Amino acid sequence: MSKVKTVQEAMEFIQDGMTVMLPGFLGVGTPKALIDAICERRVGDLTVIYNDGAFPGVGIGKLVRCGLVRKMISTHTGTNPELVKAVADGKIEMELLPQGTLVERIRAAGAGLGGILTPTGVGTSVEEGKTVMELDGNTYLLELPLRADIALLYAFKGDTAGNLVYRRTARNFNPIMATAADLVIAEVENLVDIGEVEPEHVVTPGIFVDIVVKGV
Amino acid sequence: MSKVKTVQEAMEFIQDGMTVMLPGFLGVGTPKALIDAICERRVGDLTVIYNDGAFPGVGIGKLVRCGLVRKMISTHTGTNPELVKAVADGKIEMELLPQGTLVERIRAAGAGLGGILTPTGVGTSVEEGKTVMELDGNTYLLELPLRADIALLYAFKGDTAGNLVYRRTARNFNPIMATAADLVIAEVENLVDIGEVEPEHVVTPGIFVDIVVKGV
Amino acid sequence: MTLPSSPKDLIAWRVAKELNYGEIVNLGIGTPTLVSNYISPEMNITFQSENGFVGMGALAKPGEEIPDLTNAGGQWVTLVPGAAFFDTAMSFIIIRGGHIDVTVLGALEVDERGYLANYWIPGRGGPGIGGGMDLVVGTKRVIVAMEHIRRDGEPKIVPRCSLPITAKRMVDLIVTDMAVIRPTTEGLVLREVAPGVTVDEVLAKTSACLIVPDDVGEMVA
Amino acid sequence: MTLPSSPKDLIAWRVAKELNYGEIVNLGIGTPTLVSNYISPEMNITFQSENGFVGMGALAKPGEEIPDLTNAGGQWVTLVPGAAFFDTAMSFIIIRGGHIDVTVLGALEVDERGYLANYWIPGRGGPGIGGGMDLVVGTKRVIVAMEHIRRDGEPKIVPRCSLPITAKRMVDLIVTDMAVIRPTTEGLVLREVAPGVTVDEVLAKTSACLIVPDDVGEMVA
Repeated sequence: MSKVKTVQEAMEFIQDGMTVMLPGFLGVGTPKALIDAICERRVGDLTVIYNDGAFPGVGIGKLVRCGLVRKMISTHTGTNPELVKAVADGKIEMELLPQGTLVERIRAAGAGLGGILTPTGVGTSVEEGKTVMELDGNTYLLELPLRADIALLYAFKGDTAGNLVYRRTARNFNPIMATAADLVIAEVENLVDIGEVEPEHVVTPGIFVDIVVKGV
Repeated sequence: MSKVKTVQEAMEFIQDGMTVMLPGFLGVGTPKALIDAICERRVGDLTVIYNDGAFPGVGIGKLVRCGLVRKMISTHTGTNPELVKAVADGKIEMELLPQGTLVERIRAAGAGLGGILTPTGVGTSVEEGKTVMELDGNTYLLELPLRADIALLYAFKGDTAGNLVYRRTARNFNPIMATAADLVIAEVENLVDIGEVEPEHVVTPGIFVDIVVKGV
Repeated sequence: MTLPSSPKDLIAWRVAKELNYGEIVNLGIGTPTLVSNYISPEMNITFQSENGFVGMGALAKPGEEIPDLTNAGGQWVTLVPGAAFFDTAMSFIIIRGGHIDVTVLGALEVDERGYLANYWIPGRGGPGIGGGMDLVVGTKRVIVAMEHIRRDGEPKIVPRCSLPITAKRMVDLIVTDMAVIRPTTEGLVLREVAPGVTVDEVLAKTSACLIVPDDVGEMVA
Repeated sequence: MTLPSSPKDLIAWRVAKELNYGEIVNLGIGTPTLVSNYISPEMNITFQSENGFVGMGALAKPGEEIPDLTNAGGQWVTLVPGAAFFDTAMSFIIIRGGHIDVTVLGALEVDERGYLANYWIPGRGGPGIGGGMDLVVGTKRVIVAMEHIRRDGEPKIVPRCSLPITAKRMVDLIVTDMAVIRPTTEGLVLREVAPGVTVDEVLAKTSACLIVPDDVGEMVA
């Protein structure tokens, strides 16, 4: 069974107010056609989980510029002055996390774990409101799972069953976010028939992917 | 710099009483030459972390038959009657864990995490002696990191810098165990020059590997 | 079609009817493995194997074994198109993280709470836990596939497990060579009997209390 | 050799001397990135980039950019033989798990405890944490590479950080354009001064208490 749909069809699953996971690192590894479609349809009030602020008008920066983001869960905003300003003006709520904590929280959700203990953030502003645990003389923060309603992935190649491979540093958050959303839509640059991705090279097995769209 | 050594040279790092991680699933994905060398040198009193009992005389079963194992941390022994008997006779101490817990404990050690919360084992014999935590109405066990002195990997192909790729189901515990031992020795079936493993296909980056030996 | 005559095949056949189009399924060692014999390719079922892949096909023919390609029971198997390999960490993200629709596994005992025991016989050592606890905890639907009674004739469906339980989770369905039983919060409900088996015979071979509704059916093709 | 004359290059050059053969190194954005200019290939240093690879080479020449191959600062880079890509989870297994030997990163402030602050200026928003907290917590040796004073002339090496700290970890070394300072449990120890800089000048530009031993050296090639 093919999971391929048009971007238009895929858009019907994205609604106002949803929590959306977007992979990427300064815009690399972020789906383009899907973000464009969200901007066109003006799906708003979104909570977006994304590593950084990318750049003004690029990747997540496009959603910010379109005014569709209500809250961001992120690790870094400094590269996008528009986002920094929106946060300072109180237009976007920001939850700032260490990058390793962000990825482990997402992974915990995808892996069915109740949380993880990390030494990162102990004794810093990240500690606020979190459970601190001492184990064997070391101090850790209990970090809880982070799920989304929907994850929008970007893959260099994918087959019709959703088996995905990524290219170079565009892999980043894609494989982990694929595990932790109720619905997973993958935008693939190169769409191939099932079986045309070598089983040994698949990074995200198709069982995680609900919908495949061809990138533009 | 090449990390390649002979099996004989690698053996000098393995000593009586060490905790040894051995990947494999019923013998698939377990290094052969290294285990043979341990048996020949009769390095004993080992604590072995291995998924299962494999089969009599095969993989970890060879170490069991040679009487070199003092304790096993494992998930399943039933396929190896010699191991079952040794445990029943009190000759080998056994710590039995769920498979998903075993791999996450190893990963936590490799990832610098203080532990993970898993729902697996709650209300069962696995719970004994562990911290039970309630979060949002769900119950979890706190499982602690599991490290080893040494990990002995098996890879289908590896370069002289220790970049490894695995074959089919022989991957199993290899990539995770590579992260969680003080010394990592990889036995590779096919040894190639540095750069001959496609960077996109590397599963275990060479930075985790201290010594590479050619399998026989 | 005529129903399979061997007890194990009957169980496997009946379990197969529970699977829906496109589902991701993990089959335990033994009788559960036989379920795949009763699944047509049109069902588009994907089989996951906890030793590290999805897209498991039939057993490999003797002489056609593919190196390093075995299932969780150590048997040589084949792949279907769309298969993917991964490590144990990813395998248990899939298993514990709720990404498997149905787990079919054997049991030593199931009780009135719907709890199963399948990993340890005290005093007899093995076989061990393996992936079983994670599968029972993490899978959306858990089906127990087992013969109705032990080899010594004693019941396996009991008021309360005497062996250590695998998880505090009510399984979704119990399929045996005598009956189909659905655990509920009210207790175990008898849903179907095997061809030629009466309700009274099931009750006689079951030490657990069974709720017997008016509409108990018979396994039919 | 003559020492680099620009402050940033001097810092990068001096940090480079701290790296040992075969080490795994993460270089932060800005001045730390320049460190790789002073590392010879014979040193066999492996550079990790937290956006997902090891084996980072030089910046890509204009017109020779490789698609989807950027460093953690978003610059186009190249690979060296033996490189490997991975996802963010693996990247932070490497970082937090102690698999990196040396992290070189900038700071807004460092204090007498050896704590650094580098992620947040209250009231000014960004830049944010990124991988910094994990790197400081997880790396074996942390080297702060920064200019000795702020653009407004105020000291960056202070009694106690006024900005939020990045981690409760004493960094291993502070390298500035004026000095090399080693945090210890007794306090900050001045180890070297830059060529043409006196100890008194360093003390004047440092609000933290510095321990000045008899054998303060000068940065030399």
